[in-house]
Amino acid sequence: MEDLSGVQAPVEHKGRKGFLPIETNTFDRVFISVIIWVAIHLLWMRFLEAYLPLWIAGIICLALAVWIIRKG
Amino acid sequence: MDSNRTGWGLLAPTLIILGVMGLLPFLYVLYISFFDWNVFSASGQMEWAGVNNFRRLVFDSAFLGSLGRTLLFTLLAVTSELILGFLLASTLLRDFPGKIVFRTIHALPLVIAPIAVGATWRLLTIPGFGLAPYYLDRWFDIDYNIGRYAEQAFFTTLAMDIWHWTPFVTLTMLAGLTAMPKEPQEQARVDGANRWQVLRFLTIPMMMPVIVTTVFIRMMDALRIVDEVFMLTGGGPGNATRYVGIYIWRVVFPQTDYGYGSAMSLLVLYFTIVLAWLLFVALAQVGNQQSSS
Amino acid sequence: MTSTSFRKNLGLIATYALWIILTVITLLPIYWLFAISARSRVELFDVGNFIQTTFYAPNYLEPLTDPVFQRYLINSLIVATSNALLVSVLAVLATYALSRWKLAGSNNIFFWLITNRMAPPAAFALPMFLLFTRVFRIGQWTMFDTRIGLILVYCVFNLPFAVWLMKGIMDGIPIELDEAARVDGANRWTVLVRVILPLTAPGLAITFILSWIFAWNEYLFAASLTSVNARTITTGLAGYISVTGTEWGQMAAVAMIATLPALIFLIFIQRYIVMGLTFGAVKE
Amino acid sequence: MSSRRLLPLLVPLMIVSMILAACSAPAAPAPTAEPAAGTDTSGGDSAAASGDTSWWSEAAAPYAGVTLRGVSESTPASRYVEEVLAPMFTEATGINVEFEVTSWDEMYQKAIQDMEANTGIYDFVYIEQDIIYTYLGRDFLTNLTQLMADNENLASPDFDVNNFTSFIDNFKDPETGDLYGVPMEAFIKINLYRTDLFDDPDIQAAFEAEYGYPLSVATTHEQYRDNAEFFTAYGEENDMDLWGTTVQGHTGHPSATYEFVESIAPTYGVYNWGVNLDTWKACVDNGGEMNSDTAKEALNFWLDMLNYAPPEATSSTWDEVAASFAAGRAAQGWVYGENATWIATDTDRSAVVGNVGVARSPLSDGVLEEAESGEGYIGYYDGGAFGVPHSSRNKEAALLWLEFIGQESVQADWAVAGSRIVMNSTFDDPKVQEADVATNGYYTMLKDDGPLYRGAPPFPFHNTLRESMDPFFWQALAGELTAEEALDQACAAAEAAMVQLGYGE
Repeated sequence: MEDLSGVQAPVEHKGRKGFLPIETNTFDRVFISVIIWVAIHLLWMRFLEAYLPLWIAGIICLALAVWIIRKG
Repeated sequence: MDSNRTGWGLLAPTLIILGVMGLLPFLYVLYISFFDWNVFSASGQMEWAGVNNFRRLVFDSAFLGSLGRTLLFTLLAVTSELILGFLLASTLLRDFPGKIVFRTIHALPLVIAPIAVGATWRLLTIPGFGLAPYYLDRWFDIDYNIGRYAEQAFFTTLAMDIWHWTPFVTLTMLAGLTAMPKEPQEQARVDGANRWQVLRFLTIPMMMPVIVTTVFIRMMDALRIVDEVFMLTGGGPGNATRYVGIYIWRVVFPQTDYGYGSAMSLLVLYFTIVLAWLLFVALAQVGNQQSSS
Repeated sequence: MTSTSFRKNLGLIATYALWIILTVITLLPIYWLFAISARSRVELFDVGNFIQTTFYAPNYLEPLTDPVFQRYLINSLIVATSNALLVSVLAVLATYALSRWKLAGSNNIFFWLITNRMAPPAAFALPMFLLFTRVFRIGQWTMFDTRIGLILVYCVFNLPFAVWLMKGIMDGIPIELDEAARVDGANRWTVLVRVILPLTAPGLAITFILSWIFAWNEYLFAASLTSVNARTITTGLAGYISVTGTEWGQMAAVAMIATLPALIFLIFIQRYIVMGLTFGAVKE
Repeated sequence: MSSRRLLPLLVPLMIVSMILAACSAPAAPAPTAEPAAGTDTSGGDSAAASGDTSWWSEAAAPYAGVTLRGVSESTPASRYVEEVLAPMFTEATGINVEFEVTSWDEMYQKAIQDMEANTGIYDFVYIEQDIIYTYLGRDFLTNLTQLMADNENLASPDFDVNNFTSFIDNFKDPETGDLYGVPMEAFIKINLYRTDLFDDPDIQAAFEAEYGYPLSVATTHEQYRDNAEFFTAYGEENDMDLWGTTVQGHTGHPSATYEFVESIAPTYGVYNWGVNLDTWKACVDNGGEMNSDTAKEALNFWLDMLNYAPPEATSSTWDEVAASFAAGRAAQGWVYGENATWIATDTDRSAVVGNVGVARSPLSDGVLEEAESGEGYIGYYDGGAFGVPHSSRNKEAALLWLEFIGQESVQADWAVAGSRIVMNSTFDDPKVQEADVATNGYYTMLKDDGPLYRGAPPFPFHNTLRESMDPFFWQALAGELTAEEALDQACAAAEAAMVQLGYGE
């Protein structure tokens, strides 16, 4: 006979509330970082790469990602 | 702990199949999006290209135009289907003789293969032996030719999508409306709220999860429409109905530009996921509000 | 008194009018498809004849008596049915797990499952092709041009949909029912089969039906991952758009034949559709 | 209790059994298609008496039971192979042939994918004449000459390269002369016209009264335009569904580009799509011709023809053009020759049986001389061959199969069924002569005028180039661009595409 404690109501979003407007868990914050990372790189290539090389965008995104994952 | 293992066990077959059939190809597409790979190229080899494919993509006005058209198409199609579906579902709430027959006929287009839907509409709209051009010309003197006029072609694809998918929305709305508890509405009517207020402040908020879900599903499918439009117009006239699905198809198959086509797919997938994620978050918010209220 | 009944009648008349118009709009393209399918090629351009009085049988007989075409039909039937069965069962198991266990990151898993349906299919045909021909092989046997291959590929877009549909329904079933059964001494399997399954039956039915329809109707993967043995009827349909005569009449006939099974299916099960499509979102 | 235990076991069991049922080999191992009872192939049986069957069974003995798999476009010629020749071959050799006949786009996609990925699914593929340069450049094909030399016992006495028309040269390596494909289909794009209309004395009189010169099949573009205008007006006056010309102008399909670059531009003296084959440039400024004044004149002429074409012209690919003409909706038009026979003879599908004439396309001054001297050409010599992919695992058996379809004795019936001729001797066959009379001389024209036509230019990147130009022709046909704008933009896009591929940098 299995343990009944495994049975429970559907899990509500279990995360924490940081500066982002929604509750997030670690995976959510990684996901958001990746989405932003892609968006910034694409826009950078379109509008800024003529003046500033792409690796700057990489650094900005990395910083952003760390911030989001730790504080978001 | 043990019971968690059972949980994972139940989930495992799904995860394995989707991992192999969904994730693996995705990773492969991601991989080749960083290469120049074209059967017709001078070297013919797969060559590392870095982010060049994506760089080419953000300056490709034809592709971005196609993406824009697809978004417009999706917006118009999903909105019209939603409104129509909601209206139709509310007329089906009460009983009237013949309701079942009407509903069944209404659901017919749902089961027709997209490629057959395209063929059906082509037969309907093709100049020469199509019904629509013939009678529009005869009765209203309208020159209807989707091979020639961009707007007509665009709206014809829209009409086709609405014809094909409104039944789906009607059915989900009907299911939602039927399952909805009736007491709050009756109470509100007793309290003197008018029809519009009941709709605005009770029905729609309560239906929100169904609406968001339906929008979610329709949006996903409308963004990747290919078969129907390909059969109907081939993407023409000019670029008018060359939605991203068709655009990518042309790049990947006739042009065999695998690297570039993969990059395009990823961008479209990116847009879809972001849109879907926003909806998903919205849905979760709605759910939380409802359960907390 | 009379005015309300008048208004009621008016409403009824309006409803009727609306639905009659809708029915005409829905049926018109299908009728025209039928009319074209009943015409020989020389009659095609005779648009003025709206009412179809003749019936050019060869359009139907030629495909129906062609052994190749019969094989397509059988393939379609097997693939669609197996896929729908597989998807329904997996979806029940998966959603039961997602809904009743506290699994780490279950929300993220759920979202990832759904994203599988979003990819534009064209670019994914090539990786699938390579997987099928090179990776999934045992000696001479490859997954290319087999029905099992198609069945598994269709899971990619049917499973997410099914999981989505069933998840809501699962969540809607009160946990107390599980617990009550468990107290009575039932084990997990029995709870699933005896308690959960009957309650999800309408949802399961609609999952099965929609998966079946999607699988029956799929074209692109069927075209690129099969060659001779496992071709389905939608690829047969595309074959009629050929040089030296888009065989419009035959194409229409094939479209009618391809639609018919799905149609019959729909009529039999249509009452479940409404019961099952709630996505469990409206909780009673 | 036991039933409770059973249920959870049953469910997975059911799935497994379903899957097993699905993946087990198809019940009937590729039912050998009966020679179709259709009208097209009724002559099949007589060809069975051909060849020395004992040679075939002897040569094929080591390969009996092998299954060859191939892919081709669903044309009448391919259907004939599938329905008649493949069963004949299986009977003679014991080698099975599984033949996938599919749409044009899909055929390319699958053959290229197979050869590029080196998967070895196909043992023979259809090589459309215009793609051969890509395949040769990428070493996609097996050298048949070499293969025959290596396996002398497989060289059929009935197969001789010299039997073929000059069309086979398209499938030889230009440098070594080695053969890479056995032609199975060849035809030219011709000008069809309605003899009943052009020979009608009343119509002739009306035409002369209006234009001041006698009505005849057009030899110049001006005359073609006058004819088109006249018959469109004539159709309108008499309330007939009749227009002056066909236009293969689908605004979302590659066929539109093909009609212009292959059938219209050459008649104005713009060859090779206007691309400079030495520098891989297309614009006038860079030494190309795609947007030259002559090319623009040609495009303007073609776009003007839309005014005299039936309304379905902008939805017409090569299929619908033939269908329109067969329905009697056009007085004249450019139609691929593979359609000539059925339009002229099949009463089930054509309303103009007995009234079909064939002619050369109208030409600008000097073009005919250039074509005769070999400098230019007047239109497209289309067709294809079967070749063996480098990845095939049954090359020897595939060679036998190609030799089988390359026998002289099977050609005549095939020619009548598919309006295609690949051997000189076929022209003299009584059946072909008969069909020649019915089509008012299509086969004679193919024989006599053939040398004036030419295959596609030797682009190793054929599809990509065409795809890059397509949108501009579609927009021009839809009236969104003028001829001048369309060609200026098309040549720029073509150059960009070629540079992207590594040509003409």
